[in-house]
Amino acid sequence: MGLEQKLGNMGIVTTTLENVVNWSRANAMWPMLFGLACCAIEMMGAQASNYDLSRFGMELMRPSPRQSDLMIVAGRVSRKMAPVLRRLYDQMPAPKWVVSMGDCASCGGVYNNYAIVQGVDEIVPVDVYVAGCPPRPEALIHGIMTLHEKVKAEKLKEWA
Amino acid sequence: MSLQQVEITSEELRHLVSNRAIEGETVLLNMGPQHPSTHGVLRLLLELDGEIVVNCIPDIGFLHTGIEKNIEAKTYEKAEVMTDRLDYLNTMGNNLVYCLAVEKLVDLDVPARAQAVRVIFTELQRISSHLVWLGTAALDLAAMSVFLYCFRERERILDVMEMCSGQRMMTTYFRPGGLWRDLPPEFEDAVRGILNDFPKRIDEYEGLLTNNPIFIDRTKGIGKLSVADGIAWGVTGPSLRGSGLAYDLRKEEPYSGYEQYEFDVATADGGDVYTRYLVRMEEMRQSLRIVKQALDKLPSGPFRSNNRKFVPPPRAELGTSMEAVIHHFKLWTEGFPAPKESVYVPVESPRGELGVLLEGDGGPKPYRCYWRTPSFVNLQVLPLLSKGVFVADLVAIIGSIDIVLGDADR
Amino acid sequence: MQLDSTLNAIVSDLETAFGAKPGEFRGRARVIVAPERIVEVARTLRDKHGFDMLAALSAVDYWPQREPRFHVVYEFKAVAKKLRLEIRVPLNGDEPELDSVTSVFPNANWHERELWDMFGLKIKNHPDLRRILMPEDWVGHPLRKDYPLGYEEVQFSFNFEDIDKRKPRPKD
Amino acid sequence: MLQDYLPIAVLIALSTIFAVLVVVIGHLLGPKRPTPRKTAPYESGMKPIGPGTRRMPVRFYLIAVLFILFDIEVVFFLPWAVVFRQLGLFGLIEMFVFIVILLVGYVYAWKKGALEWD
Repeated sequence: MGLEQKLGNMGIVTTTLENVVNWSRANAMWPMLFGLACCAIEMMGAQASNYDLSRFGMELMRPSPRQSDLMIVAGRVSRKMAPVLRRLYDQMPAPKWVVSMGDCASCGGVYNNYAIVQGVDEIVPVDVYVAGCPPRPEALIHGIMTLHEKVKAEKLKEWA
Repeated sequence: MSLQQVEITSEELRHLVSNRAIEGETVLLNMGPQHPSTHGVLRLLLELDGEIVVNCIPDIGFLHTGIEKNIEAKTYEKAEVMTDRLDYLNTMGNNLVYCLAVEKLVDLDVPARAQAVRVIFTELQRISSHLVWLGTAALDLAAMSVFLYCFRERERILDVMEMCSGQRMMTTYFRPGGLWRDLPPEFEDAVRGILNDFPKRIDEYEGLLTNNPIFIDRTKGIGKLSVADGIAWGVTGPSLRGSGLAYDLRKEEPYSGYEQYEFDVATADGGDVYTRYLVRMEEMRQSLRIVKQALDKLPSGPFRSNNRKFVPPPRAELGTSMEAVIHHFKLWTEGFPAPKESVYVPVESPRGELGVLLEGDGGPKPYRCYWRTPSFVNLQVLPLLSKGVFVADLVAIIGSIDIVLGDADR
Repeated sequence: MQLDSTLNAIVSDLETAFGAKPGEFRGRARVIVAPERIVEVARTLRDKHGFDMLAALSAVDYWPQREPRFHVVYEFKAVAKKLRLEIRVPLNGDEPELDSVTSVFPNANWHERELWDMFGLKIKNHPDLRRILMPEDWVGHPLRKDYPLGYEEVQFSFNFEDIDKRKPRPKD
Repeated sequence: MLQDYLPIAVLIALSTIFAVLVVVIGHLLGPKRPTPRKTAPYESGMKPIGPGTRRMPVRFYLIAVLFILFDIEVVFFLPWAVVFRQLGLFGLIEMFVFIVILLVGYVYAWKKGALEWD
């Protein structure tokens, strides 16, 4: 936030503020409704009643990038989809994170050919890779929990 | 006078869009790849006059994975992994049609038990695919609770699949010549549990939606598809059966032992979104009937043919017989050669006719494997159905023709 | 699919009318038709013989073999009579031409766009011949046999560094 | 008599102050980095065709006006419903007349086809 830049590091005050801000960011992270392929069905399974992503503050899957903080790339990204994915990432507001769900998004997975981008980290900076083809809903939730740890350890300056 | 010059992004679209759009009277809008109700990455270039859809140009290819090219680079047994990800709601159906094509190409026999288990799993997969369709289609029409109910039920079917093949969705459980492994002992009562719970569940969904006035207003008389148009445009599956034609490949060209089970083909005439919904709900009940009959008459016996030229021997034999080791080694390293022949095998997937044109060239790798996928063909009807319709109804129509983009883009 | 009686009659009728050669090609009964006669064959099949659905339309590339390099495969289905017929059209050379059957079967529109996109077969008088599966500015036709698979070397520990240098990074 | 309206005044003041405070602090302190790609209009991931703010047909405006009109009518119901008991028959007739007047307007709009879309 701008306040820290002006006041600099004030020990107790800013760290507690940092914890509060990171805690609120981690626990109210709205994913973007961005299902591509088979992993999207497992993501919907994770969102639905059995595995229930809303226990982790992800009640809403916001379709528009303006209101979402987390982009879960669920599925294989083809060459034709790459610029769309990059534009959606750019249109998301500042504190944003990317979870690349599934092998196809993380490294091209089963498809090593002309049509698939070999790993989404060629297009967008990825925070957490979730392995599996498709990863079980528990694996996705585990990936999201690791993302929460990462967010809780972030410094405010990163997004300031 | 031209209100304002609308600059069309790609020049080729100019002849597709009416000149009202170019003068700026109608709005050109992308209902694009990232949209909550396009059931995947389908892009529709809509020409809107206010809320009315004047013209709708589908643009697919955002999920093109080059599966057909990749299959040509793998041996017959290994290429089956590719087939799971095509229509990711009907993975068992893709495996089935690929195995049937390979078996027809190398004319490999399949034991009766394997055929019956294949029928059971394909029908269970059909129910789970219809559940996902029902969930998302009702979600598009704002029936949130149906989505949660459907996925709760679907988990039970995924548990059965995981119990047998170890994977919830991408099972690759069928192999050319039969099954990968035999059924575990708990399979029987797990499927029995599903069989006597599901009819009540389907009544629950029908209670929620069938006589719901809002649902009826949103779906009745919208997206009319006549039988003649359906056949001319090659539409198959529930979308065509919703228009009143009882055309079901499981009855027309029975495969994998379907002729032993009696079930009736769910049809309803009217051809709009509502009848397609009724057809799919009825189809779920029929699938339950088939699974019940197949489970009652499940024959015992080998689960995979022991034709050593194509089917690797069971591991127990490797310790004892030398030929088994030779077969095992040859099959897993190089694969079995297929004759220079081509076969076309159509199968009834939850979306329509799913066909594989498989061509061998004497080598261990498929020379050409063309997938005739129903979503690719059924999607062509969208512009025809969506002339002069509200945008909200277009959402209902997309939901009713039940497209899966992995299926359409291959 | 052996030729049963009704199919025999249809095939022989095609043979007399359009010089189509029924042939055992790779173990299956099918009809080979010359490229310029395909539209009339499709029309008579639909009107005269009741093949009212074009189930599938695709192509096969026999690359080193120059003379008929491509085979365009038409799968016709008579819904009422429960009959299936496969028609193959051999095309020569690298940039072959083919007439479009969208006038007879409207659902051939996307199939033929896919033929152009994947095999580079130019389809004459097609309503709007654009790429359907690949991006608009893609070069080359992927499903041709001489088109590489686009295989990227897999990153293991021994070749991690030099691949890491070449790996494209997201530019902010 | 004015005393018992004090809590409502305090409530209104606090809520407006809080709302204004949040917006102003967010505006002042929040980092603003408008890149051209971020501020481009969002059209489900594709390059937008034409400008973001385009000419909208007049029917949208017509529907909006009709909605506001009948929404205000409902707003007048609320205070009436609170004191409905004390007003007795007079209140009922008064509100009935009010509703009939607006009903005439509604039927007129309906017959003129303002509610039909095309």
